[in-house]
Amino acid sequence: MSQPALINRYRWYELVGIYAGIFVFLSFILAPFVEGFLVSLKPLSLLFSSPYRFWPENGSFAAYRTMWVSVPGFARYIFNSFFVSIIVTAVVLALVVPAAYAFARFRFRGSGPLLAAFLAVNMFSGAVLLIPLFRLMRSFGVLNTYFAMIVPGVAFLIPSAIWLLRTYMMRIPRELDEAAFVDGASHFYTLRRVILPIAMPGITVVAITTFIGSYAQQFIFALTFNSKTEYMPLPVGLFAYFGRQEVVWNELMAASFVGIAPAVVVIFFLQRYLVSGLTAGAVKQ
Amino acid sequence: MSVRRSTVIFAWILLLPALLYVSVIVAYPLVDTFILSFTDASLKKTTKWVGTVNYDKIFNSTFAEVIVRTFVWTFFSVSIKMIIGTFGAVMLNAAVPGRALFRVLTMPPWIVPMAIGIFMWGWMYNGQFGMISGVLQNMGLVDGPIAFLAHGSTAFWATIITDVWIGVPLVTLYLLASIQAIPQDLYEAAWTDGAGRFYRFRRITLPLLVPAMITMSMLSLIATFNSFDIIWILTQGGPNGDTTTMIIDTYRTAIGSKKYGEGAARAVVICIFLSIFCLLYFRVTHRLASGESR
Amino acid sequence: MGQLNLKKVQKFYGTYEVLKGVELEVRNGEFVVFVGPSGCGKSTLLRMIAGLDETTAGDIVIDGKRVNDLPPVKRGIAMVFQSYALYPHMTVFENIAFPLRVEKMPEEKLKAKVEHAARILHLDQRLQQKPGMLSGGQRQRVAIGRAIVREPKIFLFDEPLSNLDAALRADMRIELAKLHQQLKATMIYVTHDQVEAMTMADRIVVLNAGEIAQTGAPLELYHKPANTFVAGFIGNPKMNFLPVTCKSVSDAGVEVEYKGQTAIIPVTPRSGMAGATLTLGVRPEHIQVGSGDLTLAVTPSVIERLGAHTVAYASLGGEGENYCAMLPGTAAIRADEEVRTGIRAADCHLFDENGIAFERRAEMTDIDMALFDPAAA
Amino acid sequence: MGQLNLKKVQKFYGTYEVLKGVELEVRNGEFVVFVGPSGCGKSTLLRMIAGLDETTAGDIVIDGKRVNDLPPVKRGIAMVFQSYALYPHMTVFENIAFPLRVEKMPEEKLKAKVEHAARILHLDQRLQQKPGMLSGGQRQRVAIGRAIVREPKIFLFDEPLSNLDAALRADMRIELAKLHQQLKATMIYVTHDQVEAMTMADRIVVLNAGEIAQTGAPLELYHKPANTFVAGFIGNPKMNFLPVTCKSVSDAGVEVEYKGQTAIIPVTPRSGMAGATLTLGVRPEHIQVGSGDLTLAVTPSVIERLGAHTVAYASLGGEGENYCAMLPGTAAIRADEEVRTGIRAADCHLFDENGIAFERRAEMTDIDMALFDPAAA
Amino acid sequence: ADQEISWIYCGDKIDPIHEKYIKEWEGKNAGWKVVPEVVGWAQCQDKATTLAAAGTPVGMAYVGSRTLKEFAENDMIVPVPMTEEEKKSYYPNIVDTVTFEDNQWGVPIAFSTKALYWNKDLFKQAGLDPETPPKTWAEEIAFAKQIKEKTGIAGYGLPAKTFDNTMHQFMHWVYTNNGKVIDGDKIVVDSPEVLAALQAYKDITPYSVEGATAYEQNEIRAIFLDGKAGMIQSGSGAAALLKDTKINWGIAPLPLGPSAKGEGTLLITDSLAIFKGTGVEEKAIEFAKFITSPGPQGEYELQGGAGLTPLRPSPKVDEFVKADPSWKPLIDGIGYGGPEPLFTDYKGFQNAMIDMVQSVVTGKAEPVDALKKAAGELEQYK
Ligand SMILES: Nc1ncnc2c1ncn2[C@@H]1O[C@H](COP(=O)(O)OP(=O)(O)OP(=O)(O)O)[C@@H](O)[C@H]1O
Ligand SMILES: Nc1ncnc2c1ncn2[C@@H]1O[C@H](COP(=O)(O)OP(=O)(O)OP(=O)(O)O)[C@@H](O)[C@H]1O
Ligand SMILES: [Mg+2]
Ligand SMILES: [Mg+2]
Repeated sequence: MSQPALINRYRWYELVGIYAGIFVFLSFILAPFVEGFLVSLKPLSLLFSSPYRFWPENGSFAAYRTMWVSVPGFARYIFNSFFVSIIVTAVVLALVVPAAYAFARFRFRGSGPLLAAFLAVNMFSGAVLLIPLFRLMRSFGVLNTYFAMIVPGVAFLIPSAIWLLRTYMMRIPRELDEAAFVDGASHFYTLRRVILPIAMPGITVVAITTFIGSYAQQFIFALTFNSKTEYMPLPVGLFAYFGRQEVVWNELMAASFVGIAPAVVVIFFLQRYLVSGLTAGAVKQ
Repeated sequence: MSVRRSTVIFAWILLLPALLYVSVIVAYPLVDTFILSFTDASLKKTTKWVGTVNYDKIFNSTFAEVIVRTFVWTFFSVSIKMIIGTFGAVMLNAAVPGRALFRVLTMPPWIVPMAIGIFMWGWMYNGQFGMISGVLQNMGLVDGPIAFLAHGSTAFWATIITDVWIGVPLVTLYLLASIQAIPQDLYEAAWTDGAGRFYRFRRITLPLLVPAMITMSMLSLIATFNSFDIIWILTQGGPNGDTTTMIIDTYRTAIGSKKYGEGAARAVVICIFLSIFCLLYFRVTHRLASGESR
Repeated sequence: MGQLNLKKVQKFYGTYEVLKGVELEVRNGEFVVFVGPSGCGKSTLLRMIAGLDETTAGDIVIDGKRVNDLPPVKRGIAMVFQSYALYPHMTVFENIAFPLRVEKMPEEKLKAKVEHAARILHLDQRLQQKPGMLSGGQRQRVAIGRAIVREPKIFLFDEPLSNLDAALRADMRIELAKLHQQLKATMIYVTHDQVEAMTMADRIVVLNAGEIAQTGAPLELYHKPANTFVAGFIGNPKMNFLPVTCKSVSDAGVEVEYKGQTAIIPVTPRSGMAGATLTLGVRPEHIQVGSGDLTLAVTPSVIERLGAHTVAYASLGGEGENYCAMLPGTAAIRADEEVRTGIRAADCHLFDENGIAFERRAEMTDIDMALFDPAAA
Repeated sequence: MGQLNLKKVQKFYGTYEVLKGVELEVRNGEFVVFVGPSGCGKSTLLRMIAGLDETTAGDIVIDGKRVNDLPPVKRGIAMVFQSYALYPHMTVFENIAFPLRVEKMPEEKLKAKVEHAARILHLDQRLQQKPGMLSGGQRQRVAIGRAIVREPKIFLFDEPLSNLDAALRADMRIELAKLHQQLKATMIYVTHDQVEAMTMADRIVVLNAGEIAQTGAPLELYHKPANTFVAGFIGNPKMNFLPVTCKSVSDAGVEVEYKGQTAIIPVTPRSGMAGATLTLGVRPEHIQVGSGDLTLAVTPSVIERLGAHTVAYASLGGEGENYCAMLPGTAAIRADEEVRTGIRAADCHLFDENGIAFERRAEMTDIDMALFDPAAA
Repeated sequence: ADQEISWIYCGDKIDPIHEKYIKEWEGKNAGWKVVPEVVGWAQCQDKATTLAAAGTPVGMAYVGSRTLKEFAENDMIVPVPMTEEEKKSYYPNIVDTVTFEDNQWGVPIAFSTKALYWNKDLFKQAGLDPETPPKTWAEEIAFAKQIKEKTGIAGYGLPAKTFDNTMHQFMHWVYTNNGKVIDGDKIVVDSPEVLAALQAYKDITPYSVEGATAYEQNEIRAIFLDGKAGMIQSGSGAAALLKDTKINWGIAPLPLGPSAKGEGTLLITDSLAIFKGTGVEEKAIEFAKFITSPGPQGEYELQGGAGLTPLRPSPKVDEFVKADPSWKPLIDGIGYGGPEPLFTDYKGFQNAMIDMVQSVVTGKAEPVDALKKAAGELEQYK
């Protein structure tokens, strides 16, 4: 690596300032996780003890072991989350890629309002629509299947995915489409052979955000539309650690950390893509 | 003509799957909700058309308070998100060793199931056993425990901060990406003219970030306005209703008290408010974006 | 065949008329260049011919068939974009093969065609590379390769060389000219580079604000511009314009007066001109040091010495008119030192009040008339 | 004062040596242009002078003070970027005022300065507009305005005109030249445009692969290039190079043989050259139709008629060597018809096996030596 | 195929005892299957309601008895009449918790009562007799004050979070002062008895754990377990947990208010509700009665630690209490206990009560005004 350019060379006090700033920022971001992690290390009986001690006495990783015992289905919940999220992501991409392309490239009557209408979907929260949705799911006959989570999950992830991908696709030079058009390629051929491969970084970003949205945040639909324990996703599964009398906090926290670990690993490897893909500049030839 | 028409047809073909999907899964329930808002739907088997009664009920005295509170809550949450997000984006943009790791460390609040994140904050806010109160006590800054969720004012801010925490990663990442899209030569030019780091930030980064901030704050506005889980899990709208926002109130009415008709009317009101907001926002965005292309 | 007819072609963007009824006939095999100032509608016209933009009114006819409603591929045209529009994710081979893949040409035949095109364009060694690894000139050639394999009747080029640096541009210019000779296809080429227009065109079409200002062979435009617009646009540095008064008209030409001096400009005269204010045009390269039919003493403010020639810029009187002379080699003149410059009447152009040129006569014999014949050029 | 000294300046990117010990002295008030092929290190050198890139080794000295470790503003330089780097969100006024705002100049004084600069650059009417609404040339002037107000000792320009179209470029060139006369500041200017370099520079620095190939006044480089690289690089079209054999060496010059013809080239001879293979260089504009000291019969394959002159391209023998002649006006030659061309020995350049030029003698009297004095140009 | 009775079962997993008896019942009723769906406590009731509201009711669900009226009035559940004999088998007042318009609408399956726990160490530290728990509110408040002032540690743990339990806790106070919220169809909350309870809340707040409105009962219990509160009112679960701590504790009946006629407590039951329209109502009732019959129920509720109070008196219970005297106050209170008030919109009722309590606890309103306001609001929920 070459040295940073002069303009990016920091004086010692600037470095201190930056690291201090990052420290403050990350403290805010991570403090709850530290708290959660400490909770996961404490034996249940010592969880509620004052005065506050940062480092737990008798801390142990026991909860990480016992969590598998007290909620035997937990591995299954992680799998379900992965499975549902992957399908949701695939379906969202299949629907959103063409739609985003249409919004990015073609001007036709009603395209503006339609885009706004897509965005408006997010203005109603899923909770409010629960009952009509339930009736709908029932009439489709998908209650108590994976589809009970997939079908509504997809719908509420479509708007932001369209928005993101459209922004990305608008940066692909229009001449690429035109060149293909001149060469006699059909619209569909152009989309498949030209646009899709070039938009791949943008599609990746959308895939990641959709996946996370689905992995971590799908709770209410799973809870209401699915009654089968074996299909429950992670967020619902975590509530299995809530007893009538006691929340098994240490195991709950341990399970949360275990549950998000796969997604964190995915993010870790894709983070570079995420940052650059969000506003990646014009396609370089 | 034919070329043009085939293009338009193709555009519609591309849109159709997503459009159909969303209309069936979302638009249908939406319309259902809208119709419901004019009925007295509840657990009762029969529903009656009641005209605008549900809407009349909304605008009683306490709901006005809820509306104001919702706006204040949303305003502070979105603004703080933007401020912290901008701060984080700027810090993470600095070319210092370890920044790749720092960027990854920004993301957990986004990845963790929301309820879990909120539980962790619940722990933090706990007066007896929580980190904040504990650390403050250990440092001798306060005498006794402080239960942050117990008092109207602190609970109000506590819920805001949790909402900020959940929203900040995406804002930070988006703004970070936008900062990186600002041409380097602008900074070099400013530096050549003697502008220091902070001056460059204030006069170049910040103004050029405005369009991205507007986009992000609008998306964040919609999410925040509808932010439900955080308040519900932390305070259920209490104490004394000091954290009851429109969505909490709607949920209480619709799901809690099973007054589906009234709840639907409230949902429609929320949507109308948001639409007005977004329209205004689009206006502002448009004005700010014009005349600034390079 | 690649014969193109534009009949009263019009284009509106909303209420803004970009093209105002363009009439043009392009022969098969001809190399036509569109030039004109930025925003005059060159690209728009080209894109309409290609079928990328819709034609508001008028007909576009290719080989006798109205093609207004046909998609580009059915018109038998191929287009090379200013940005090249190469597909960044495909190899050179795949980029060139793209139109053939669209036609679902059998693999073997496709391969032969692509390789043939690559040979013509000296891209044989690059076929497996991606466009990102190529230099500007190579990319340019890939874009042309993609156009060639289709064997279109008409090639359209929109400022294909404007992204290249000067040296490459010169090379590519020559290569394109050779290609034209080789393929013998009709080519329509948009540029705002004078040299490109002059060197490559069989015929230049000068567009001005959506209208054709003049059509003709390069040297015809150079020697016989139809109006002040074309006169000023073709040639670099720009033609000098002097305001003169018409003294009299005779068979020899038009006698004009400029600051007391008179000269007879050998142009076909028109009656009723006496006393009118006309515009005298003279190209910088036709001004000599010393005296001529008209002699102007000027004080150059800036002298540019380019080695091969020297360009002097001066201001004529208080009118703010600029005067520019291009002298061969390293002329012995200096800035801020007065110099006498002479203009031969035979080199002059004369324009009426509306900027319409008088037909030049005298110098016709100077020029090898055969050169006007594009086929011989 | 704006005196600049580069002492053995080196730059590495990783292990790749971009600049290989550049030595240069720039006088106060001088207008120095860096030229060279793409990637030779021009921008890098400029950015090092500015302080934007770090200097790996060697010293950058401004007015006697080593500035390697100073930030740009303390070096007393101002830079105009190729992309202009205007702040899109600020008005023209604020863009120009930016450096003064940084210094916290009192509002009144600032306003006066900005308005003064705007007047010089004819931007008075545009002060309240944003850069997005300006044309290329206007943007360029805003960028210069921002540099002017600082009253730097040294101006640095990195290809400032390369984004403009030809006509604008010509205008801006002249404006910049005037500005230099007005401000009398040191200016260092990077370009790859020949014309810009020749017309604006007091002195041209030709860079080749990180090394200075030659430094000198424009016409000095044109007439007396130090090596084949500079000879080929300066001048457009490029100089023709012919392989010749040295027959003998005399006081009159070096006698060379090319395809049976011999000619004595008036250069300062060196001993021990007889029998060596040398390179004869002749510029296209120095080739005439007819015969000369050397006469070559060639068949041009391409003829470019530019109006003011005609360029003919031919190939010499099987070696693939290209031969190019630039003839004045509308020369009566045709493609594929043989023509005899003559070269005067006095116009020729001669280079040894290593490409180093023999000092030319004969034509020195031709050129007004005063022209070499940059102050007079 | 087998006919199914779906059962929304609250919790993290099915209790093994229930599992066992489901098997047993299925064995006896060939062709029938009980299909429990485990749903976390926080969501299980809403889920049953949502399903019913959407038109696909479950066969049977575990619900708080307070919701039965709402369900019944909306014709969502079927009555589950009890024979006199069945009624008699329960402790007194328990049947009232599921009775409305002279019919039973659910089968009680879980029951809880509360008693007062006190921390003897803290009492000692504060100079109080560690063996003497308060018997009246006045004492309770005085003790709390003394503890707070002498030790700096909260004398009482008052939970007042926005949570159903806040209403429950307050109802304990109402019932230990002979108060009532609703009498038949009449809102009688605006009474001196209830006002006294509210005033007592106001009086004890300064000596309670800081930030009462941040805690619900489990959190307050955790604070007590940590030795940071002198007294709390809690169910049987606390006793089980206290055994694992070093705290010296005692359990006593809830202190009484000035108008008390005897010991009192709020009787909270959860019931199995049988939803209408499933076609298996008959069989579901049969199963519900079976699973809550003395045998299975006795086994289920006496596991200890689950926080349940026995529903029926039995020799086994007596034995149990003998073995662990800490159960006595929990069972003794039943006699004067009262049911959760039944409201058509019990959530509305609950929210009004919570609001009332919170506004007093946070000092936003005087008890009189808060009570008036609540009384007015309650009218619309009955
Ligand atoms: N989509 C459009 N909507 C409205 N006006 C347009 C559109 N496209 C082009 N124009 C206008 O039409 C005119 C002609 O544009 P065109 O691109 O053809 O110019 P040009 O001659 O190619 O110029 P240049 O040399 O700069 O490429 C311009 O004034 C332009 O502003
Ligand atoms: N940051 C960098 N890291 C590595 N190599 C670099 C870097 N910047 C420039 N170079 C290399 O240094 C050499 C000189 O680059 P420079 O930009 O100075 O060329 P230039 O003469 O300005 O060319 P041009 O005329 O194309 O602008 C090039 O070969 C380039 O690839
Ligand atoms: Mg164009
Ligand atoms: Mg450069």
